[in-house]
Amino acid sequence: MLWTLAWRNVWRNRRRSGLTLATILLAVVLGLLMRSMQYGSYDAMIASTVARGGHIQVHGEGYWDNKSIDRSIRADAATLGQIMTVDGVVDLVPRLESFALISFGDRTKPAAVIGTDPTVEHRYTALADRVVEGDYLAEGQRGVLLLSSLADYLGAKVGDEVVLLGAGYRGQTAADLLPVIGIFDLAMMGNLETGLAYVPLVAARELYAAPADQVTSLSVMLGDGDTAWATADILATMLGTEYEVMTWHETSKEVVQQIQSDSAGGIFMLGILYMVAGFGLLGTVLMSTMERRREFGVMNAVGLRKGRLATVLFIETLALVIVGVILGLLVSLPIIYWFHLHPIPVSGDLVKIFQDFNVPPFIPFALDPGIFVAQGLVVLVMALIVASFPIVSIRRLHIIRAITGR
Amino acid sequence: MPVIDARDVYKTYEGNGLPVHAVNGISLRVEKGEFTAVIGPSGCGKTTLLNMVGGLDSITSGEILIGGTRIDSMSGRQLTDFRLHRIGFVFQAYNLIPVLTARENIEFIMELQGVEAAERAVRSRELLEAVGIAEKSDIRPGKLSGGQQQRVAVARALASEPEFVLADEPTANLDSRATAELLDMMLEMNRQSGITFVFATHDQRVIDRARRVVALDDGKVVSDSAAR
Amino acid sequence: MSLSTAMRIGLTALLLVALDAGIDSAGAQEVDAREIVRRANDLARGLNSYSTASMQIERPDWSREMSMKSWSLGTEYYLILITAPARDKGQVFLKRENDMWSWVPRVQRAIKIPPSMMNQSWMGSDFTNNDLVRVDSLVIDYIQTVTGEETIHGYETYRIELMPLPEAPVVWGRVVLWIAKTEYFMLRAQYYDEDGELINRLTASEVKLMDDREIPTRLVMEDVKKPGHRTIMVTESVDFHIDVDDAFFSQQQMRTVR
Amino acid sequence: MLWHIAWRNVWRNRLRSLVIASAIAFGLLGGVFSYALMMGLANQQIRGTLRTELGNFQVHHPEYPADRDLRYALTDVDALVEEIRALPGVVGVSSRIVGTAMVSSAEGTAAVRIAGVDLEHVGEISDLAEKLVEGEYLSADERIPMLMSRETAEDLEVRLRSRVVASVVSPTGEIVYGAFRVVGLFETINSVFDGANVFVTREDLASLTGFAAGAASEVIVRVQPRDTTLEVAAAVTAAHPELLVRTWRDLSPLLQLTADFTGAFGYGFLAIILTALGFGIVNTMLMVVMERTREIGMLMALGMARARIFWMLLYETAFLSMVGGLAGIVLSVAVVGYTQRVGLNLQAWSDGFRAIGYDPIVYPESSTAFYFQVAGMVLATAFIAAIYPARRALKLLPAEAIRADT
Repeated sequence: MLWTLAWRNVWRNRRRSGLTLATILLAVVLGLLMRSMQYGSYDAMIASTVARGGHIQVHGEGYWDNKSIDRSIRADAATLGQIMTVDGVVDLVPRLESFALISFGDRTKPAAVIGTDPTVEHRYTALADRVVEGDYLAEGQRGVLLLSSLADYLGAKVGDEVVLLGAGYRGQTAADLLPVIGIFDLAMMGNLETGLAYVPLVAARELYAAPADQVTSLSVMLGDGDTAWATADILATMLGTEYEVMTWHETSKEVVQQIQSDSAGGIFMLGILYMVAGFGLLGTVLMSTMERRREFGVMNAVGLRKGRLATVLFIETLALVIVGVILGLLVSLPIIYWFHLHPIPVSGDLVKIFQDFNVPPFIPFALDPGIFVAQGLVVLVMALIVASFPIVSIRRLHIIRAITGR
Repeated sequence: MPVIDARDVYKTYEGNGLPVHAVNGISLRVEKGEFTAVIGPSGCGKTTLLNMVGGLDSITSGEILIGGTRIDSMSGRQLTDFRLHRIGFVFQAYNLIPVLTARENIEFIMELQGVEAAERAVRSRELLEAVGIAEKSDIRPGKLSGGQQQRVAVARALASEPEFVLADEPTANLDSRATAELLDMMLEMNRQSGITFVFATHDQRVIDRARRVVALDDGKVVSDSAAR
Repeated sequence: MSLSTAMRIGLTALLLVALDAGIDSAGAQEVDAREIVRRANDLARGLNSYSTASMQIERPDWSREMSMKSWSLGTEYYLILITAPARDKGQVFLKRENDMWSWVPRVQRAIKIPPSMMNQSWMGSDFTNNDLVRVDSLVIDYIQTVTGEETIHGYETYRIELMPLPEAPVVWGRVVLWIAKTEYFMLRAQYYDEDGELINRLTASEVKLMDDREIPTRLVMEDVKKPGHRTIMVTESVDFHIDVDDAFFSQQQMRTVR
Repeated sequence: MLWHIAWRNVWRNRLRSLVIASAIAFGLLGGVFSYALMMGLANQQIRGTLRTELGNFQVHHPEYPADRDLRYALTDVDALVEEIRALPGVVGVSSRIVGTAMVSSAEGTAAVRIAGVDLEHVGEISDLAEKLVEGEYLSADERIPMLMSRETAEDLEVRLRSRVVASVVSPTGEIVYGAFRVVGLFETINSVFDGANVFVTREDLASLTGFAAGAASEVIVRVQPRDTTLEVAAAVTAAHPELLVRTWRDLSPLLQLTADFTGAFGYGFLAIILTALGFGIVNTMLMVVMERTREIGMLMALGMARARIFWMLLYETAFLSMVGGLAGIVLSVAVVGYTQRVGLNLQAWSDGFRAIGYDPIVYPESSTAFYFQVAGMVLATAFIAAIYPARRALKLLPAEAIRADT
């Protein structure tokens, strides 16, 4: 009967309950949308970070601090196979990169020359989509893809042959004459002092005089990014001390910190939003408690313990909030799902900002169940706090005054 | 053993810095089966006395025994349970729970007592029949007339099978006809089942039909028809 | 950083040693320190030579050997032709005054080494491109003082301490050279940073008769901070009497020299 | 009279009024504080970048290229500087020679931009002197002084007083080498800037590179207030159509976007908070109406016009909101003022912040005008929120209302 009582009380004042629901619903929907957008942007940042470097990177010991091609490792079929057997590993992106001079005519500029498997590279970085002139690289092809600013500086066009010259594996001469297959554009932060170029992995090994199967890094792609730490531990144990195994958290510390600081800001804002909603809820709850003081007095007089009375009230508020939260989730879910599938494209100057942060120019919405659970829980905690106010007022209830309405 | 045994009870409020003696040394015994009206002008202390006897209010000094049990030193929670099992209340403003139907209002008490659902249904029907509004059992208080609501209130008071029923101005909001019907009903119950009723009232209609009249003034008993 | 440990002076020493056979030992009476170093350097200036040498790069987990021919005209001009191993064969380095070019037969192009690459390792060794370019720094950028005499491998040497001039564009805080008293070849050189920490050590040994004079033929450049990192240069033959002028040191020559 | 009744009504139920007023107050505090925090971050970034690095606008040779080739110089630059100095609004002008250099120590080499500054005027356009963490600013008393960031110094393993060698390509295309002595180490809020810049005197750089007397690569101009930048820049363009004049917005599109979007984002968040508050207000006022059904009915019965009842309720809402709004604004002024004075330490994310040019010590900021806008927004919200409850009150029928049993 206590449940009946609580339930009927919720419906007793439909408009008030409706407004309370609306307040909670609004808070949940706004909170979810905000959080979903934030998580969406983090996902995009992480995705772009991971696309470029993998969830986990495997290098030769000491490579990260001193990126020399001499610290490259052998990634033969056996090693790759061994890594692929680890649970959760879905793909490996081998890269062989170092610095070389790129020269055309009388212009020369140092550039990072990245040897990669064109197919696998495109799978993660969508590099082919960045090509603005010419074609994308093909496997085994002898050719180079130049960053547009580098190509501009050199004055090199698609089809021109550029010279690549540098120090190769173990001090051997790295020199090659490669045709420009394509020119790509990549929004990058920082200075353009150094250029960037991609060559097929085989061509890179030839250029750097590296043995077959040699790579400077192996980017490990996981099915579930959350397992990066655990999988990295497994890989580190498996591969031994000649290798260093780092997760993207270690190789991209600044991304982690940017996410953390932004998330803290978001949580702060959500806190404010929920505080406002909480106050609204508190107002309703207090009103309803005050209105029903007499009723509470009577119930206490006829033998309902204050404790149970408080429980009823608590359940009432909670029931209302839970319904509000559920409604909020139901309203948000389709919206978020829609925007998750159809991220809002940004336009104009914003495109540049997004590209500078190395994320696609869309406002993405994350569909992470964690967000929904977290938001639901936060609102519930808020509701619990608010719902405990009536308990205080019940404890202080003076039966005679309550009954007589004084 | 008396149902109510109040011994030299005092109640002093701290009102505006001056002590107010609402109940100023009252001793009152009510035996089982009585139909007693406590009367007196406003502020004479009758409501305070009833509240103390009903375990709703604390006493300043003295002793109150209900059915031989001292209640003046009980904790709030003990008192609540005591009220639930031993005392029935009827209030001036009916004070039914608005979201529950007449029957549910009655069963509510029984449920608090832990009575089985089947038994609750049987007894609530009996009670509603006894108070003469069985046909209104599934209607919420808001849709009942004052007299009907008060009947439900009486039924609710009896639902716990209490030692006695305390009624504070039960007829104040009722018209003559409803008052008469309600009093008839309660007298009938008193006669047939020996249920003890104690009223605080200044309604002459109630006083006329009471078997015992205790008059208070200034927090003291000034007359008691049983003493004659 | 892979650009660290610039051993820019190492090759200077190499060239000095390689060329100092022209010394007139009778003239070495003066023991003024600056004079000793300048004389050694002057010996290099204006002299022309052709030599063959091998270079061994040693690293903790690998080593590599190269052979080369080089032509020089003083310290301003030289040409180095790599003759082995096969992959590097035919690569030519040309230095003219402050500029340096590289010719790679594989790409049939001469590329001017840009400033940003000057501190990079030369051919993966413990020498940098700069070591090949700024060869007379030891004379002009430092104040030299004789601080002692020592015998190394049976040779009497002056221990000469070099402190950089206040505005000289050198990174060393101090350089100490051991130069043979009569033969004027360098037997040891130590390079310190500004905090006095030893960074590089060059040692010369195996004095042999080359052409018409005796010179140390084995040079070892060690990176003191990285154990196991060293480059060994062994001079196999020298001809101190070739006939070249500055026109020889041209980009055209890079393509054709064999 | 209407105002009077409304004001009294506000205080009839103190607890409820207190709750909703607190909601408004704290909601505003949160919204205003977030806004101030964002503005603080953005403005600090903009001000810092302008003050330390860019100036309000810069003048270059029209062909001055992205790779800072020293060939393209402004001639007779001192006359140009004095000419610009005479323009109204100009608070600082200074010329610089800027090139690309490799700076080396015994332990390392760094690719940087080297700027030769005019000691006489550099203080007018750059506050780098205040960003020193060790040592002194460049001065004429020092021989060949150089400033570098602490970060670069750590990379090169050099300390104060250390000698470094800079190699620069001279205007004639030769590589020239010059020794410099590190006299000061700086640290700004932008780690990208720190890693990529060293500073020497204009005289030293000119004599090293053989730069012509009276020539410089660029003129940096500081203007106050900031929003007159375009006018002043236009005046320079008008006088010297042959020169390349670019404002900080052209020079740093990212900064421009920060400037343009931060405010909008702050207002957006404030709007969300006000929406949530609006719901709270609707809720409360609706309760007020329901609670006073009988009373309102009585007033109607007594002949009070519906319009006046409507206005009475609106006024009551306005009072309620004003109390909360005023408290919120007072709180905000206090909190923002205090944090503005002492600064908020967000060091926990300093790496992430500095990577994108944010100062980890944030000084929130806002303006008087902003507080007035906020006050206006609160009042508008209150009125909009009061309309629905007030209309509900008007729909009451007097007879029914009086009979209504609370």
